[in-house]
Amino acid sequence: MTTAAPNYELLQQEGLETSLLEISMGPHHPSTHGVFRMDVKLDGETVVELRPVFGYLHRNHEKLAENMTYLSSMPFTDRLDYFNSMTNNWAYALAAEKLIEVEVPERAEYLRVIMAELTRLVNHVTLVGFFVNDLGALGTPLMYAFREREKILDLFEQASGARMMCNYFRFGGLRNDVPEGWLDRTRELVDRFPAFLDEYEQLLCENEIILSRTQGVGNLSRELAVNAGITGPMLRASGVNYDLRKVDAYGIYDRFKFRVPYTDGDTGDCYDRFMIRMLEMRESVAILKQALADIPEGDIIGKVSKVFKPKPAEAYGRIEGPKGELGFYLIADGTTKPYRYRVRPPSLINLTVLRDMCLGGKIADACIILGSIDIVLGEVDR
Amino acid sequence: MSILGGGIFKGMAVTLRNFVGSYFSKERFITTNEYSWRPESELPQSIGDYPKEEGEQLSDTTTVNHYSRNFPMLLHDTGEPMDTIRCVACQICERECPPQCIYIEKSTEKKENADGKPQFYPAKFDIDVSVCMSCQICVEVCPFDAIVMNSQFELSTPDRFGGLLVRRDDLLKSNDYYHKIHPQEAATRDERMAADKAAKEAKKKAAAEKAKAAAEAKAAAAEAANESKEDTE
Amino acid sequence: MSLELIKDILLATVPLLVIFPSLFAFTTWMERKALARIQNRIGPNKIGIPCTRIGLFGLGQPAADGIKMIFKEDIVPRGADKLFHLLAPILALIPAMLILCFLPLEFPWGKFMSGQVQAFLLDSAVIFFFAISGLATLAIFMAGWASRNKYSLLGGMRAVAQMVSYEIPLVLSAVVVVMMAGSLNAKEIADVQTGFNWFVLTPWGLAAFIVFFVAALAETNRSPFDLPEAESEIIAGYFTEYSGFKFALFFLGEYIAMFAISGLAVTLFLGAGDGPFLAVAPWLSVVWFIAKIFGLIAVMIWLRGTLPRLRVDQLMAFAWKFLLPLSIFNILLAGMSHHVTVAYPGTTAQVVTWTVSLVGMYVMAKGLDKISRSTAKPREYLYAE
Amino acid sequence: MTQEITFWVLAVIAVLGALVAVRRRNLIHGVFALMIFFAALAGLFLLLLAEFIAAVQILVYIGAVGILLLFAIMLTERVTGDDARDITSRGSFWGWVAALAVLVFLLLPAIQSADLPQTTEPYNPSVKALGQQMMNPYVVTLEVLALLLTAALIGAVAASQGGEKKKEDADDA
Repeated sequence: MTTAAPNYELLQQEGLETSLLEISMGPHHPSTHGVFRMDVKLDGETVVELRPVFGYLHRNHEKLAENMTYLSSMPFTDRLDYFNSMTNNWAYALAAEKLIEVEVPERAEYLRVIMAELTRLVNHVTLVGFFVNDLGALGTPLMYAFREREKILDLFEQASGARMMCNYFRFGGLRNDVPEGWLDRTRELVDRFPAFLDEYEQLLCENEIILSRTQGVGNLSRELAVNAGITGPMLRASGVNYDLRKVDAYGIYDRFKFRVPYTDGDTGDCYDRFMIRMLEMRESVAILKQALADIPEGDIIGKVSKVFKPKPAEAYGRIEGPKGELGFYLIADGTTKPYRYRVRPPSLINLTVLRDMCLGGKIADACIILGSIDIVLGEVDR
Repeated sequence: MSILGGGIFKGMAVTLRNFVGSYFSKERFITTNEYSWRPESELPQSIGDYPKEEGEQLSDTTTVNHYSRNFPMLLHDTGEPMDTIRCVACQICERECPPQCIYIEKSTEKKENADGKPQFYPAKFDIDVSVCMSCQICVEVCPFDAIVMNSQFELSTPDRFGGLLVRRDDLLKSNDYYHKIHPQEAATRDERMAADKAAKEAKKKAAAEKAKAAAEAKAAAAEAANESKEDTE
Repeated sequence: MSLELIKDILLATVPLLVIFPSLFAFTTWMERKALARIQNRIGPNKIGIPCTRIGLFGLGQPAADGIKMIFKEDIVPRGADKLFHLLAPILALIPAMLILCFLPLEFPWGKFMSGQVQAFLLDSAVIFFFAISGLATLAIFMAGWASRNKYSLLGGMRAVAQMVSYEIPLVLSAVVVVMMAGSLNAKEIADVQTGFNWFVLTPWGLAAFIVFFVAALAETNRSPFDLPEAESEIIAGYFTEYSGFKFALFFLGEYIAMFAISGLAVTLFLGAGDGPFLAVAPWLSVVWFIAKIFGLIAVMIWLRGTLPRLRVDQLMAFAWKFLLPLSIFNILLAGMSHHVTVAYPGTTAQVVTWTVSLVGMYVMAKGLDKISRSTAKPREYLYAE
Repeated sequence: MTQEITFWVLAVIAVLGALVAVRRRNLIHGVFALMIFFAALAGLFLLLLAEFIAAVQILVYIGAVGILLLFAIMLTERVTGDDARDITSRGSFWGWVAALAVLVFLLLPAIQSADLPQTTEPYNPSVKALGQQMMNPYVVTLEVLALLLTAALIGAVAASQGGEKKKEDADDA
C-alpha cells in the first residue's frame, strides 16, 4: 500500500493555503551516500515532490573500457561499486569468459564463491550500519559493522594486495593463489561471524524505535518492483523469490545448500529490506562454511593469454551481486578491445523507484528510504 | 510508538556489554593486529618510535603483507642499476596501463644487459603517482619481469608538479629489495624465471641439437648422395 | 547597595559560573570517551599536558577544543539577520545559566550568607525554573530563523514544536512532587526528602520521574529526541550556519541546560543533596548532588550511544498521546494515595495504595500504548530452498 | 535608590520594546521586541515583590503567547522578513495625538488624587496563600475558566478534525 501524496489542489481550495519549502538535499549532505542530490518540495515536513539528480560522479566508465584491452578494464570495474570490487570483477570475468570459452579450474571456482560471499557480508553489514546511522543512531552499529568489515578487508588484502580495489579476478581464474594460512584465517572468521550477527540482531532487530521508524515506510509493491526491474534484496523484500545464484547457478553455486529469504510481499517496506539483508548474511555464512570445507588443491587460472582477440560475438555475464543483478554486456568485434561494453548497474536501477516510495512520507523517511535502497554512487553514475 | 517491548533494553544491554568489554578484550577494537605479516615485536609500537634512523620509512618496517601493492618499481639484478636493468623498453606496460600513467622513451642504441646480451633500455621511464591506481596490470603484462609492485606508501611530497612524477632512477630497485619486501612472491618469480630460462636454454639446446642433427643428416644425405653419385659414376 | 549584599551575590553566583562550565568541559570529555568505548574505540587520548608526551587519558581535549573554537573564523551568511544571528547563542546560554540558581545547591560557605540572594529559597522557585528554561526555545528559533538557511529553519521549527510539547509532561510530572511536598520552594522540596524519603521511591514518584526524564531528554534535544539537530536529515539543524565561538556557546548552553534539568530531576525526585555520611560532613551534600547529576548524564550518554531517533510525527504522538495522559493519570493517582494515607494511616492502607498505583500505572501505560501505537513488531520471513 | 534606578531602566526598556513591536514591519523582529516588553514587565512585577506573577508572566506570555505568535508567523508568507522597513503612514500624526490623549485621560485621575501611598509595608505574598485564595473564595471562577478553556480546546480539535474528514470525503468522491 503505497501512500498516496495528499491532494494539494484540494487543500488549497479549502483555503488551507500553505507555501511549499523547496530544499536541495545534496550533493553534499550527510545522508545521500555520496554525491547524490534530491530536490525535494516539502509541505512542513511532508515530501510532496522529489526529484533525484545524479551524474556528479560520471567517469565515462563504459567508453573508457571500449578503448582498452579486455584485461585493462578489469581494475576499473573495481571502482563501480567500490564496496564490492570482488563481485564486480566476477561479473566482468564471467562475461569475458563466455567470449573466449575458457575452463575455470576447480580451486578458482571455490575461491570465487568464497570471495563473493565475503563481499556480500561486507556489503550487507556496512549497509545495515549506514542504514541505522541514517535512522539517527550515533554510529554505534556502524562501528560494529566496520570492525567486522575490517577483518574481512584484511583477508582481501592478504589475498589480493589491496583492501577495496582488489582487482583479483582474471579471465579463467584468479590472479594468484591465496597465501599460506589464509583459508584457516577465513574459517576462523566465518566461525566467529554468527556470534557477531547475534549481537547485532539483539542490538537492532527488536528495537522499538527502529521498528516504528521503518515499518510501513517506503512501501514497494510487488508489481512496481517487477515492472521497474528491481533486483536483489530489495526485490526479495517486495515478495519475489528471485536470486540469480539459484536461477542461473553460475559458477558452482548449484553445489551448495542455502536458502533465500524473501517476504510474502504484503509490505515491502524499509524494515523488510533491512531484515532480508540481515537474514541473507546467515545464508552467506552457510555457503562459506561449505565452500571452505570442500575447497580442493590445484591450479588457480586456466590457459589464457594476457591480450586476446575473441571471435566476433556477444556475451552477457550476470551475477547476484550484493545489491542486485550486476551484468556486463560485451560485444567483441575480433580486435583486442570490446566493441561495446555495457554495465547493468543494480544501484541505478533500484534507485528509479525512489520517488514513488518517498512521496507522502516525511523528510526523515526519505533519508532512510534512500539508505535502504543501498546505492553506491560510483555505480549509479559510472 | 511503543516503549514497552523491551527491545530498547536489549539494545542497551548490548552497548553496555561493549562498553565494559572494550576495557578487557582487545579483539573488540576496530583495528586488527592481523594487518602486518611481521611479528609484532618488529613493528613500531607508537609514532614516537619512528623514524629510528635518518631516511627510514615507516613502510620499510611495517610492510604490510605478501601481496601488498602500492606503486610500481623497476627491477635490476645484482650490480650497477643501469647495467643490470631488466626493462628493455618494449612499451607494453605503457600501452596496457589502464589510467595511462607510464611514459617511456626508448634508448637509441643497445647496451649489454645482465646476461651480456645487447638490449635496448629505457632512456626515460616516468610514472605519475597522482594518476597511478596501483592495479598491477603493468606487472602482469610485462614479459621480462622487469616491473613489480613496491609496498612503499610514503609518496607524498610538497612539490605538486615535479615531485609527483617518479623518474627512472628513483623507480629502480634491486632484486634483493624485492626479496625483502615480498619474499614469497619474489621467490616464486625467480623460480619461474629460472625455469623459463632453463626451458629456453633447453629449447635452444634442443634446437641447436636438432639443427646439428639436421645438419648432420643433411651432411650424411649429401655424403650419401655423393657416395651414390660416386657409385653411379 | 551594601557591600554585604555584593559579597552575598558574588558568593552565590560565582561558584555556579565556575563549577558548571568546568563540569561542561569534563562532560564533553566523558561523553566522547564513553561513546568511544561503547563503539569499541579508545576516544580522545593524546592531549594532556602540553609539550610533553603525557596523555592523561586525553583530559586536555576540552581545552584544545575550546582554543580551536575561539580561533576559528566566525562566518555569518550574507543573507542572515546579523543581529539575531549574534544574539541567538547568547540568548541560548543566559537562561541555561540563570536556572542553575534555582537548584538547591548548598555550598559550605552558604551559612555566611544572609539568605536573601539564594534564588532557590524563592517561594516559586520551581515555577521560575520552568519559566526561564522555556526561553531557550526562543533562542533556538532565533538561530534557525536568522541563519537564512532552510535546514536551520526546519531545525528551528522542529525545536519549537518539540520543546513546547514536551514542556507540558515535564511540568505535569513535577506537579506530583509539588503536591506531595506542598511547596514550590526548591529548598523545602529537598528538605522533605532527607533521610532517603526520595520521591522516586514511591510508585507515583517513580512514574513521574520516568516521564520527567524522558521529557527532559526531549527538552535538552538529547538522543533519541535530537530531531532539531538531526544530522542525517537536516545537517545540523538550527546551528548549521554557526561556527567558531558562537557554535561553542550553543554547545555550552546545551550542556548547561542538561545539567540544570538533571539538577531539577535530582531535586524533585532523587532527594537533592541527600545521601550517606551527611551527619559527619554536611558539605558532602554538594558532592552527592553533583554525583547524582552525573549519574543521570551517564544514562543520557548511554541512550545516545544506543538509540536511533524518532520521526517528527512519532515524537509529537509520543508526547501528546502517551506522556501527557500518563502524567495526568499519575497526578490523579498521587492525589488519591495521599488522601488515602492521610485518612487511613497504617501499613495496610499503604500497601493497598501502592499496589493499586503500580497496577493502575501499568494498565494505563499498556492501554495508551495499545491505543496509540502502530502495529510495529518483529516479523517472520519465508525461505526458498 | 537602587529600586528606582531599576524601575526606570525597566520602564524605558518596556516602552522601547513596545514601540519597536508596533513599528517594525519585520514580523519576527516585532515579536521579539514584544517579548522584551514582556520580560521588562516581569521585571517590574519582581520589583513589586510579586514573584509568582512575574514567573507566570514569563511562562505564559513569553513561553506560550510569544511562541504562538511565532508559530502563526511561520505559517505566513512573511517568514523570511525581507521587507524590514518601519511602518510609516500618512495618518500617523493623528494617531500619536489620539494615543496621547487616551494616555492623559487615563492618568488624569491618578495625578489628581495625590494621596498615593508613598511607602508600603514589606509585603510578602506567599504562593501558598495565593493557592488557597484560588481554591477557596475563587474556586468557582477558576473552574468556570477551566471549563471555558477546555471547551475551546475541544472546539479547536473538533474544527481541525472536521476539516480532515471533509477532505477525506472529497478524496473518496
